[in-house]
Amino acid sequence: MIVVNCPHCGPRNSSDLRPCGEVTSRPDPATASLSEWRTYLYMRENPSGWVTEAWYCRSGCRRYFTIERNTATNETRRSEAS
Amino acid sequence: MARHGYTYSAGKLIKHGLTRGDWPRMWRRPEARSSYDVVIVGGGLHGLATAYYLAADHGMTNIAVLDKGYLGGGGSGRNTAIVRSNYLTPEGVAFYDRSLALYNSMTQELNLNVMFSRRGHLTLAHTDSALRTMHWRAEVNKLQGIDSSVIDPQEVKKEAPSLDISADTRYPILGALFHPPGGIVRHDAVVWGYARAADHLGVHMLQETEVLDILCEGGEGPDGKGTGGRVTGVRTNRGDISAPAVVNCTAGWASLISNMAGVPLPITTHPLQAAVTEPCKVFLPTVVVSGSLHVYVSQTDRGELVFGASVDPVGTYRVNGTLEFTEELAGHVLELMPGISKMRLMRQWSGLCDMTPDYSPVMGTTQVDGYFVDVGWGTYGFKAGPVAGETMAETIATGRDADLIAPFTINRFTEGDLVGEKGAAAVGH
Amino acid sequence: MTHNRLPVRPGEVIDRETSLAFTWNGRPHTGLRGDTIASALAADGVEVFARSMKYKRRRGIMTADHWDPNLSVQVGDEPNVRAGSRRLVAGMEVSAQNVWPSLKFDIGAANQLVGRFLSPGFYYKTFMRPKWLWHHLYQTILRRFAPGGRIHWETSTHGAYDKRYAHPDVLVAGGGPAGMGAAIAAAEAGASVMLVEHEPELGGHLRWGDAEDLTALADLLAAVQSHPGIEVLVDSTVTGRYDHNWIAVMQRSHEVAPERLIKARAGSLVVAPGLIERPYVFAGNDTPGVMLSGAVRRLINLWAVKPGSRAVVLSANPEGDAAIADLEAAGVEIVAALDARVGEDIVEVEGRGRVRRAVLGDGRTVAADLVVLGTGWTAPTSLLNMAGDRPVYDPTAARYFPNQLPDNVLATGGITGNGSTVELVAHGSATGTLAANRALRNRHERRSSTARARSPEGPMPESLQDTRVPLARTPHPECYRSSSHGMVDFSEDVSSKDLFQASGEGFDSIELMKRYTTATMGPSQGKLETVNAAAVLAEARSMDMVDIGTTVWRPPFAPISLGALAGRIFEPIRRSALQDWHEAHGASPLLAGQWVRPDHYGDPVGEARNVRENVGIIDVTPLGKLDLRGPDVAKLLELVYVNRWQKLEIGRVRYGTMVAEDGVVSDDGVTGRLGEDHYLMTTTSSGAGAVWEMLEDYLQTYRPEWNVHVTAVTGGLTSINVAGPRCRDLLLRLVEDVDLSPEAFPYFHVRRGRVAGVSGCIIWRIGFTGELSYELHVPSGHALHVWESLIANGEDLGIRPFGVESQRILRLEKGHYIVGQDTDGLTKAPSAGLGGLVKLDKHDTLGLPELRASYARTDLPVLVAIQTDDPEIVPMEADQIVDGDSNRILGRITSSRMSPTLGRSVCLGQVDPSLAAAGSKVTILLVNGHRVSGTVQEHHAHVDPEGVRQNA
Amino acid sequence: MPDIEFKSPIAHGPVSAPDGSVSLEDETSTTKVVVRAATGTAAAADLGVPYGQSRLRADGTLVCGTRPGEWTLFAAAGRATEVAASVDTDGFVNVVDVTHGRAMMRVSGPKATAMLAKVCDIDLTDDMAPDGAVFSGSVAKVTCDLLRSDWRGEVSYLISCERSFGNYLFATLADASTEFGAELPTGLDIH
Ligand SMILES: Cc1cc2nc3c(=O)[nH]c(=O)nc-3n(C[C@H](O)[C@H](O)[C@H](O)COP(=O)(O)OP(=O)(O)OC[C@H]3O[C@@H](n4cnc5c(N)ncnc54)[C@H](O)[C@@H]3O)c2cc1C
Ligand SMILES: NC(=O)c1ccc[n+]([C@@H]2O[C@H](COP(=O)([O-])OP(=O)(O)OC[C@H]3O[C@@H](n4cnc5c(N)ncnc54)[C@H](O)[C@@H]3O)[C@@H](O)[C@H]2O)c1
Ligand SMILES: Cc1cc2nc3c(=O)[nH]c(=O)nc-3n(C[C@H](O)[C@H](O)[C@H](O)COP(=O)(O)O)c2cc1C
Ligand SMILES: [Zn+2]
Repeated sequence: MIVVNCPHCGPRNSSDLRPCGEVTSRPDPATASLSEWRTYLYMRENPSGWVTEAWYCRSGCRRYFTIERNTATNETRRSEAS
Repeated sequence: MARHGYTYSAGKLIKHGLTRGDWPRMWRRPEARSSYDVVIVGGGLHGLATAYYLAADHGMTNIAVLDKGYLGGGGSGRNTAIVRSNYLTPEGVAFYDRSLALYNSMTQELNLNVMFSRRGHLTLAHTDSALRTMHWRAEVNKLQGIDSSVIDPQEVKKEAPSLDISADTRYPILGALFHPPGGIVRHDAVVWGYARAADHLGVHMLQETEVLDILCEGGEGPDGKGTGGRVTGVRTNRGDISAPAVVNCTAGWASLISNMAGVPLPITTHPLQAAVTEPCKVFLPTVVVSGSLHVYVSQTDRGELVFGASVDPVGTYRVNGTLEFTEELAGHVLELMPGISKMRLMRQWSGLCDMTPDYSPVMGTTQVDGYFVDVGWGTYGFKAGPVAGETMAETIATGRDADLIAPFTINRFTEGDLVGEKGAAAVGH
Repeated sequence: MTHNRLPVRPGEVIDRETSLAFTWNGRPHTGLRGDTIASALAADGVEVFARSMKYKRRRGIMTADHWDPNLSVQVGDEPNVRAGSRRLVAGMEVSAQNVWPSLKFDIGAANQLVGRFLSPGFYYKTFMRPKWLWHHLYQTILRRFAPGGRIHWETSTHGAYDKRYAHPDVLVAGGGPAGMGAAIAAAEAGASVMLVEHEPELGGHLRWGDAEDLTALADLLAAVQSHPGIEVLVDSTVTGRYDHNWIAVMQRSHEVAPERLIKARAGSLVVAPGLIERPYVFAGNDTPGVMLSGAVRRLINLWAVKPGSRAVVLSANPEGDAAIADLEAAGVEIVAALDARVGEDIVEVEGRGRVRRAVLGDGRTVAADLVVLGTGWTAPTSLLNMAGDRPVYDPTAARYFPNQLPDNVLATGGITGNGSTVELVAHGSATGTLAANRALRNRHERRSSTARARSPEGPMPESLQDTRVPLARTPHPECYRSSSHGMVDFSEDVSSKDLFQASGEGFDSIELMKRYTTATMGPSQGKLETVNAAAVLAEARSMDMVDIGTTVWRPPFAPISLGALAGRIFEPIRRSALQDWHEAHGASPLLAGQWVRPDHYGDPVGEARNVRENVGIIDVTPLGKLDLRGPDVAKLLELVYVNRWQKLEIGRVRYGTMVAEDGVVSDDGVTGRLGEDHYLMTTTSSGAGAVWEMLEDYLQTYRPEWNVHVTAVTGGLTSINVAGPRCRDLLLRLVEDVDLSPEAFPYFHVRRGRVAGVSGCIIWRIGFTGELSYELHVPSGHALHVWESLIANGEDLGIRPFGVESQRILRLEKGHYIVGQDTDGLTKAPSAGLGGLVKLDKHDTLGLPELRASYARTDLPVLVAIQTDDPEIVPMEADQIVDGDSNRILGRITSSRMSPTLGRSVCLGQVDPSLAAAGSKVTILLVNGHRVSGTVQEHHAHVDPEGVRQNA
Repeated sequence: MPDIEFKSPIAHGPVSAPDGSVSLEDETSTTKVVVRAATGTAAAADLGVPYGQSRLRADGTLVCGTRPGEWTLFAAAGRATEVAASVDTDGFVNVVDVTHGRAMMRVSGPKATAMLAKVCDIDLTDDMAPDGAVFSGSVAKVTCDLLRSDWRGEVSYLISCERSFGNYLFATLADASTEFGAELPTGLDIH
């Protein structure tokens, strides 16, 4: 059970939150080509190392925010409200 | 020609027992060559099976299988070893059925007892909708000639007496999908069987050899990688190796390797955990799976219960496991079998799973010439190892995607249709 | 009787006044309070406790503690109990495991004769032909040999297990002198401390030490006990260290539960587990009577048990030497005291049920019944490995040492080096201070970053430097294997010879060797065998131990029962405000997700018919309900639904379908506009949580400039659907301030008013049943009153409650699909028949690219209504639609029921587009193998496609 | 509608240990009003407590900063309209009465914290959750809002959850209290 630092609530057990995966940038749905859109939907960097990811503070403040987490060690740093 | 080395038999056991003579090596520790016709990255079941079928079926023997650790040290050495073919989609069924057929003859083909225990596979339904999905699977299976049917709680009890089938539990057992040909295989033996046979056919297995980069030319990305490029070799911790064909069989690490070739993948890496109890006298005859409770359990011939679950929600490359996994697992197992609360958990571990959005693999050729993928095996790649090896070998030898893997190529994520196994996503193994 | 019990020992833990009767293999025995099962039996002269797994060799006490591989016994219905550590309780029924027919005479012992053929992995090399025999015979026989005790699943139940959380600043694993020193110092520094000791008493090795040790222990104990900041848990084990110092502690013999799991988030973890003594490999090293020095010292000093009468001792360290002194004090004759430090050795032990002779390194053979080994230590680095450390082998000290630890994990005591008690306590103290400092800094940080916390007083404490003087690494001979082969893994029956063979066959890395031979894979998980296995491999490959590495330690450090891991099983159940009423009125419960709700009240078909004929009421509270307020709600609705919402007028309700970003139909429901900036959205019951989170996601991350507040009101509004031709008559009697006439309140409109005297109700005219119906959303505290008023006032109108099953029938008659049943994980909008609803020219729908793509396709399956040509045949849901007589699949039935209204079966199904046109003939494969024909209908609705009834 | 009884989802009377170490009472009828107010609004300023903290207003209303930009106001039963009216709704401010939507119970006594430690993973030591602290978390797998609100000189917590979970949560807390001597009312079923 890792600890995730919510920028509003402080450190929380990860079971109180929902991981939303690595942060990707959503193209404009009105203009995106299908292949751009699917790249956004499906393709992931999936690095072993530092990654910026989104979390939802489900049992706490109900805010979405981002943190950086090292997927090789599960260390975390810098959390930011979105 | 024999497809394996030194022939094992009961007679040989007696001979070696009497003479106390040494057994021959199952595989060598060869010196690496500077170039191979095919370099396979990943010495798990998939990499080794691919090498074996390339050599045995296509006569290609100048092959190296590279692994950063020991043979089978990835998912192949950590899985709950459940095999079955009762999938939901016709594509899935055809594919896994071929794999089961290969498992059936494997002991004899490889002359190594992989201890395929066809003990029957039960997928429990606790809700009406789960029962409906079971029925859906059973009907698709029957149409494909697969032995699979929905059975009622009394019949479930007959197959696995320790299950609690009373109706007033939180997760009552309303029925199950019963698949008699399913079962478990001694996972390590499969890895060793392919390794031994591949070694015998001339394949080099280079352990403790880590791929650090894939060398490419002509592609649109940096360093000649990416779409339109061509593979020229790999860089490893022990030096460069050139090869016109490089195969990514690295499962949980698949994205890292593929990113080296400039081919992004629709994959996220999540740990899947497993655990064993201390041994007990055998009481559980079948494989029992509950999708809604995320439990997979079977009892080995040594008496331990082997448990699996579903992947961890947090993606990571770290495999040290979590306490929650064991807590939830135990809670759910005891919902199913309240009488075993005094059994003790002895070890937990985890492995990395390369999860795709549609619970189906990514296989075959890619936008980079000579770079092949056999990845996205998620939580179900053990049962598919033999057929994946066979079809990948065909694909590499011919340069064309084999028929059986056509639904699984990477193009489906940009052009076509995802595979429908997600419909039965609740049953991962 | 207790012929091996010694006179009183100064440190004994037995209560000589209280004797406890128990049975061993059915025969009566007695022990004393404070005895373990093993010490009581040993005192009574029992020498053989078990048979080994493969060769069924007789086994006796070897380490006399929890890790003793030879002391697993069955106690009542509990298998694999560690007789070396389990305290005796009166009335225990103890028996030997893994024996047949008895411990004394075991048929399986014949395996010893064929042992030479059962080399490692022998099963991989045989049982291959004939093929069919494997399945039927070989496997059945192999399974018989499974070791371990018996689980009585028929009669055992999940007992009273329990769990709790804890948040200590410093958690100390191990209550020896180092651990106690650490706990005291950490508490002195102001930290809250949890001190966990595996054994029933604090003290570690001091407990079986000399007078000086016992004095030191008494002082430490007094200091620990007097400190209010230290919570002491004995008979408890730290079983795992997980990420971010999430620590599992198994507390045994707690009054509320046999085992209780404590989950602690510790600021710092101090690992002070001491050392585990390791066996020595030589022929016959598993004969009963071969014991490690710690075992004899524990037996003598803790339980006053004389372990034998004539002993050979092989010592490589001061503890081994101390054993000689203890043995002498206990009246055991020392027939040979061998010093491994000067190369003296033991080569072989003879004897079956008990040691008879020992062959020494110098060739002498001596008669003895006890062989004591003080040959070295294994560092139990398990918890450190779990923290990411890879301990390193030091050939000088002949054991592994910690290498690189994260800041929040600190090691102290024997695991880090050797020292006198004073030095150990000093090292522990310094470690405790450091651990406290780091934990208090962490607490300071948490207090400043946590909104609810009291802000920390004063500045962050300065970070202490690690100035600890490391404990010495006293030289120790590398005693692993004598010149003969012997057991390495006692629970798996793996010998050093087996390991040589495996290495020669190519299993020449420690991990492959482990998996091929199963060494370190038994219940002791390498605690006794890891180092010897590595040493033997190093020898076989002529390599340095340093380069061999070890297998990986994984949790749990000591096995944990499934019951304790499960604890109390929390399964939240949601109940509507009416559920008590339903239960009191014969409702058959249906568990749907977390909700319990009425499936029916005994007669689902009659209940459904009554809705068509009179009036029925159903509790639909589990529908997800979200209160949406703000000027930008309409924009949000446009974003999440596929249809248009900008022009929804106040007082109107609209149906909407949600499509995820990948174009797959994800949820549906109706949303009504209650006021200028106020809407009420409903979702499916199972989708409620996900939709709420999705709305928050879009509002917080995609359109943060929009002003919308979302409040979940599912349970706060009890939802009652009143349906049937006479429902308006009923509501006219109860609704006070709303004009219910069809003109004033038409279909798909919403009003607010008083129902049965309850104000604040929301009433909308919609329904799943296809009948004239109103859905009431009533403040839940008053819902029962409204429901009972409806029942009372509807009596003469023929009112009956109905449940989920009747609703399923009715909605299917009406052709309404259910997301997740009639659609699946890949169903796109056009397949669901959303046709005209979807607006592809909308610019702010997140599924847009996929929606467009799916509408451009002609090959997607289509949801249609189907009727079997034989009206009596009711296909099963998920029956396949096939191509004539072939096995080609062209679709499937997704919903199917006998329609009471039409007196025939009705279905929905997904079919290939070639079969989608009205009038198409389909072939349905029934579960009995018959193929029957059916016809695709023009409308999804089988009943009242024009909507006359619902619009009435 | 004074004649219509307000029904709590909790079907059981108070539970307590004879020695008073822990007690559990249903307080669902308490008025509960949620206010959402954007920063800069008069309401946000008036309410005055930041997320995580609480204060007792002069009118007897307990104002809790339940989330960033969100407050929950507790008052005696039947005061919802009055409490809602007390909020200045100028700007982007919304007020929702959740009295019917949330079950509420009070746990108090010297063992209250120890009892909660069996079902809630949040650090409840005085530093981390002092009197007046407001927080949310999972209690026996149900998401709850909690308020440490010492009462009559005793440690005490107000716990509220979605109404439909109320009965389950109460029964589960009662069960957790048995370790400290609490006696379960007859018929109390944990599920
Ligand atoms: C706990 C668990 C339970 C499972 N249960 C089942 C089950 O019951 N049934 C089932 O069918 N499937 C199951 N699976 C899934 C299955 O184990 C995998 O899909 C399968 O083993 C994948 O095999 P592989 O050969 O592709 O990969 P792996 O066996 O993972 O091999 C990949 C290899 O690549 C190597 N590698 C990685 N990076 C590099 C590099 N840079 N250079 C060199 N080598 C590299 C790794 O060392 C590794 O040995 C389970 C998985 C887990 C983790
Ligand atoms: N172990 C011996 O038999 C022994 C005997 C004499 C001297 N010594 C010396 O004493 C030193 C060791 O002193 P120390 O204070 O470090 O250790 P210790 O052996 O005195 O005490 C360690 C304690 O930790 C407990 N423990 C281990 N793992 C645990 C876990 N996961 N959870 C809870 N408890 C756990 C053990 O039961 C033991 O009581 C070493 O230098 C050693 O050479 C050891
Ligand atoms: C099917 C199966 C059965 C296993 N049985 C045991 C066992 O009986 N004892 C044991 O110690 N480990 C057992 N393991 C786990 C391995 O020891 C090991 O944890 C696993 O291969 C992962 O490797 P690692 O822990 O070295 O990372 C088993 C693993 C699998 C896949
Ligand atoms: Zn938060």
